[in-house]
Amino acid sequence: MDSNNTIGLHAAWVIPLLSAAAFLIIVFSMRLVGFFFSDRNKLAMLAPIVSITAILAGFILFWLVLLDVLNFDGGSISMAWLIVGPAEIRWGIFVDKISVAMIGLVTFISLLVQVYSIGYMKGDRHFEWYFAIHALFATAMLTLVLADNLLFLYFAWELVGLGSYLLIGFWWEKRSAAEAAKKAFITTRIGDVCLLIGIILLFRETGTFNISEIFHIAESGEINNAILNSSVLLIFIGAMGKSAQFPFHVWLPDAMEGPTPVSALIHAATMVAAGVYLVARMMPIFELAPEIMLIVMIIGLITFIFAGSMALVMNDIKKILAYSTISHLGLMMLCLGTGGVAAAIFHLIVHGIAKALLFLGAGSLMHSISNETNIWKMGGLRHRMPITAVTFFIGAASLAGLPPLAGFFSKDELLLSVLHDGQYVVFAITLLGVFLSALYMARVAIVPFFGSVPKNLAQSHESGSIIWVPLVILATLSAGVGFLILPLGSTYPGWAEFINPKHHFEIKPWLMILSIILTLIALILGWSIYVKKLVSAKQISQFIPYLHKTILNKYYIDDFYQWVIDKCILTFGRLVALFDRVVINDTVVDGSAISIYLSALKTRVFQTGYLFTYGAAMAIGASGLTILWWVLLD
Amino acid sequence: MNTFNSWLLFIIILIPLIGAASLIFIPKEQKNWIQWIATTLGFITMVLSIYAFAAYSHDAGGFQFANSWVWLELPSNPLFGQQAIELNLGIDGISAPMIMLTGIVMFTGILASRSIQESHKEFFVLYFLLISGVFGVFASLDLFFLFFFYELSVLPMYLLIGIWGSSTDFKTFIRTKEYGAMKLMLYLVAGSVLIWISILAIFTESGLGTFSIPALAKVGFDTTFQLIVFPLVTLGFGILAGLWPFHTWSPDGHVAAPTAVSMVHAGVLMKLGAYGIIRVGLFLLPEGAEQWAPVLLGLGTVNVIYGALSALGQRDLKYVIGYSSVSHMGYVLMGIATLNVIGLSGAVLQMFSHGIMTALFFVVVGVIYERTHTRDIEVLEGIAKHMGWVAVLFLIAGLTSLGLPGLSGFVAELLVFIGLFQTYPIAGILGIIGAGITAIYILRLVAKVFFGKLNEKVWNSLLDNKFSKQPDSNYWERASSVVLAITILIVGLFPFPFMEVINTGVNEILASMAGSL
Amino acid sequence: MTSLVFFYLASVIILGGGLTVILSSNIIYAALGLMASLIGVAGIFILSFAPFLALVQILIYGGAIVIVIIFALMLTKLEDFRTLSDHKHWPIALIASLVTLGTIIAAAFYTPTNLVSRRGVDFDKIAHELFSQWAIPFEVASLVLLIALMGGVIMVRKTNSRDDK
Amino acid sequence: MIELTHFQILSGFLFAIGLYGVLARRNAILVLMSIELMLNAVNINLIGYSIFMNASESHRALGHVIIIFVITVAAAELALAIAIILRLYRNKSSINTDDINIMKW
Repeated sequence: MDSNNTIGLHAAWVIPLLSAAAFLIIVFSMRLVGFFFSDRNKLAMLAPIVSITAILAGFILFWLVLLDVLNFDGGSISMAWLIVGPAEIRWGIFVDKISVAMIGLVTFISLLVQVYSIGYMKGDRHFEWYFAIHALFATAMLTLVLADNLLFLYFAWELVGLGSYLLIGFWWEKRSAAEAAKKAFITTRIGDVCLLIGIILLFRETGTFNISEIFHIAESGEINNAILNSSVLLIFIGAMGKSAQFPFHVWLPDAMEGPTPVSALIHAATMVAAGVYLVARMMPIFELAPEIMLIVMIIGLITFIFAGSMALVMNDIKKILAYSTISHLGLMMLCLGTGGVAAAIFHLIVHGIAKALLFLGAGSLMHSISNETNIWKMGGLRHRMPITAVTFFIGAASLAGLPPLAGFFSKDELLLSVLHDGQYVVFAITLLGVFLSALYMARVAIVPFFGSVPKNLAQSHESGSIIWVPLVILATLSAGVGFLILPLGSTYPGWAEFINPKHHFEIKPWLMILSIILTLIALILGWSIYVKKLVSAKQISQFIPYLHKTILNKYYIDDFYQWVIDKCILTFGRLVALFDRVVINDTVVDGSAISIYLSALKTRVFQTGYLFTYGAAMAIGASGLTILWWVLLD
Repeated sequence: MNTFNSWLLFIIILIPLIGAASLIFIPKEQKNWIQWIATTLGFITMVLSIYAFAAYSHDAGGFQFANSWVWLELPSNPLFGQQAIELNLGIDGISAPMIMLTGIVMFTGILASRSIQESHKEFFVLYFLLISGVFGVFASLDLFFLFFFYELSVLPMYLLIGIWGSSTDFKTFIRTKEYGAMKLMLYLVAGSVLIWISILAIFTESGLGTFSIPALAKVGFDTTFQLIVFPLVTLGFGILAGLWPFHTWSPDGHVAAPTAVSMVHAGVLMKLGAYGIIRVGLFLLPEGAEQWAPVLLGLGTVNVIYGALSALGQRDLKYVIGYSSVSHMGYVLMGIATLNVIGLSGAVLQMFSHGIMTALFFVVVGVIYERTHTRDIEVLEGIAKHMGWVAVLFLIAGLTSLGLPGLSGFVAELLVFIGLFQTYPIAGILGIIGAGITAIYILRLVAKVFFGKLNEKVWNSLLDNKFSKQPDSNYWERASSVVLAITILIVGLFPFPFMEVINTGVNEILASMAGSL
Repeated sequence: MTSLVFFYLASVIILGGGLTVILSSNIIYAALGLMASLIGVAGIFILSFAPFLALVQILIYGGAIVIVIIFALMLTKLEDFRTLSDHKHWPIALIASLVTLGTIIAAAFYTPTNLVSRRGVDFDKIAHELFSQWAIPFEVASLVLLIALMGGVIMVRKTNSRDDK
Repeated sequence: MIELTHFQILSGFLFAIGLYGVLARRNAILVLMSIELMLNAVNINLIGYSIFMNASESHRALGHVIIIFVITVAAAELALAIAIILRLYRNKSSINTDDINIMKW
């Protein structure tokens, strides 16, 4: 370890370790508790206490790291993990502003989600296990954002995948949950395979996994352009997998099969943030590959519009939120494609807070109405659950981009970044997407809370304090965090400059006004459709029935993948297995054995068993050999 | 301590033999005695083998714990002079982890075979013979004894599978235990014929009149000779390592074999093949290796992809694992074919990692099979509800298999990939894709068999009455699988001490190769 | 010259006996033919200055062996033998034996010519050789006889049905 | 003058006769007799070499010694063979060699 490290840097590597320790403690105590105490439930609270303590300590340490970064600009420390011949693989952390921001987000959201989960998951059969995976998940994500080399990052990246697998499949006794977990792991795994190839390609060219060293070498132009491009593309595909970009988005809506707080965590802070973070972190080499940047932008744009359209027609509240997440992730990617790291990270944070809020709110909603998720079967719940309703509105409005909530600022920043890039077509389409996102946010916020209460929901009531307190905290932040974009005092020159000193805080009044107008139109439209029923939603959907049906069926992409997996890959696998058994095994292997057996059947008739045959053969053979011997001798 | 060290390997080989000999004299009826003796001796051997690894000094390098005993004086002749066949023992950085692997797998195998119903005594006698042979191969520095122990380890397999195995009817085809045993036997004997031919060829060609590997390594054989003999060696040992297309004995053998034998078979025996390729092929015939490496690499790549795809199409749990072994041994072959430090180290670590992982797989599948008498993926569903330990441990093995970081498989495969990318990037990409396919079949299997809703009616009809009280694995099986799981975790998280040792061995082999080229 | 006459005489007896063995349909004649042939061989031994061998030949072959064979004939059903014709593939047997005969005669003419005129071996010499250099084989031969004797007895003794399968 | 060739040709003829008997006769006892003829053919050959070869006496004595062994072994063989035939006769009521083909296939 280097010696000139500040205290913040040392605090940073403790953060993931705390969660890791929590994971181990819970896992081992789970068995011990069962072993020593017949009544496990009495000690069930041990698990959340351990894991929340760890993450809370992490959150406190975050402030230490933040102060440090504000003053000293971060740094890195590492230790050797594996030395093989010329390759030295190190475990190390690297603290800069992006990673600090991410640590803050991850620890904070995890903390709130875990607290919330105490109430939400009470009485579950695997209560302790749930918190253990949470701790593991937090460890992985924190490691990921701190990693200073690509391999270590990949290490954490895969553990994030594992965490999501375990959490999505937490209720594994449900077939759909098991399938969703599998789908999430396999889909992201496809990205991971590409990511690993990209990382190793870069290693082959540079001889190091260290991110900043790779940047140095890449910037000096020592990497072959084609290889640089392909490895950057491969890394981006990895990011697409984790961040659910088109066409890898299919796993995210299915991930709803996990407990709702898990969705909040995955959508807001951990899993999907990883891809955006990776691209932001690797931005220096992305910038060396402008073609790939274009691809990033296009993929982001497609995802943004495409997921937005699906969010607009879904009926399941969690699915709407899921597609909205995909859509916003697309927006972040789009922004990253234009080089706007600061804006993308800022939106990641704002969106994370708001989305956590929305999911926890949705969870609170579902908790009190016996896990109903169809928004059309809800209604008028704002009176029954006022806190949930208000906080939900704040979150939705923030994502819709209503000033002065945080989403307004971040969206503004994103649009600015896109505009700077000079792609006006892209900018126009982005505006369309912004409009869409405001519209579906209006829909998801209005339908459950307005209108008349269905009969079966008459008994619904506000959730307990352990559930609504996190909601309130998140709502407050969601409203307030946007002001971080502005320069605050001397140490903090505004977000853009904080992340990248070359950038400066700027504002374009016409753009602000444009986005406000768009948002307002969308909200009014939503209000008139879903509350005033001026226009029937059904009529609109009948307008182009095929389009509606297509969108409702998720553009048939899920079906297509299912078909590819079931029909193509599995069939191919079965064919190979059949080939192995029939051709290689039965024909070649057993065939050669059988052909020997069959030829033995033919030749065995020479063994008559009669003395005569053997004797004659012997006599003639002996004479023949003697003659042969003479012939050879002469 | 020095005398102890110089006798250590001999003792490690001897203890199983003593075990086999002493079990013969214990009456059949004393099941407890037999089990306890087997467990104790197994434990002692495991401890000694771990000690052999831990005490191997990577600073000193070379062959350690070396000792030799003259076995047969060859008659003096003008060609070779006065020479002798010696029992020449010693381990280097490559065989040390293999010795430890054998120790661990063997001991866990004994723990897992407590449930064997019939002919306890004979089972353990043969098992110990097999183990002694395996230790002997890894510890021999003498081609003659390498072959001798190789045969010793191969032959008991036939009886172990043929007697204690299980036959299965797969509707469209039937695999009897006799078939599996016979096929395995014929394949391995075919392999050993090739090996024996090449050993004799090396012996004669060297003109030294000795079988000692270190002495032969200094010879520097003629290039043409190397080109001819290397494929023989590789094919002979490759059959044992599951080299495509000579792999079919392995899945069928697994399906037929009882748990402990499957563990040793996939965990250790297949490693004998890869080890032989390194020890005889690379060490003695470097030029041949250099020339034939692309072919070996190609076959290894086929192994990886083909094995993974075949595993995807299987319905039987043991077949899935059998083909996954084929696939994973492909990584070993690929790593060997890179002929560079990283790839070769990765291959050796993969041998270790796969040995432990697949042993874990077989313990767990053995438990499932014993409880439910089926291994059909289509029939089993949601069994995690009653088999928590089994599910968790299977998941650990599965995640190791698909290369999850933090588990041993990742480190090994990563090194193989890095090594591959230095020489053959395309093969590297295919290898990584193979790891992706592995994820698909493992996760499908886990989701199907362990997760989902358990149909209690089906479950009750499947479950053997003996286990209705405790369907989950019993303490012995748990102990066995937990030992393996912990080994996986240790190697995955702290590979440094392992790599130090492996690296010494690999560096020496590569240095000797570079020296002779 | 007289010796040659005697040789031809012995040859005629030997071959005539032999032909009787293989051609006669009456098995008793065959046995007598065998006996004649064996005694003829004893004559050959005498012509070769080996009276000891001739004695042994008459005692063992002419006496014991032929008698044993005749005993065997009497212990089995004699009627069978008369009806038992030759093998239907006898031409092949003829060809095989003619080929062998040809080979042997050809070999006879290939014999190295380093020969001397006929002379016997001293009887003392044989005894000395037999009991010095060939003592161990001699003892082994006695063992062989013993084992053959025991084997013969075991094989023909009356057995109970258990191992009579 | 008797020469080695005489012995060899006599031996050859006797051997051929014996061989024909072994092959052509179906009666097991006749087969046995034919074998005795073949053995005697060998003995004739041996004694011929013993008396005509240009070698030391101890070498030539070898021929005699071997004849003694041959006679011994012939006796032993005969004893066993007769036992086998009797046994066969008792089990199969036949001494026809064509009935004895259990070694087939």
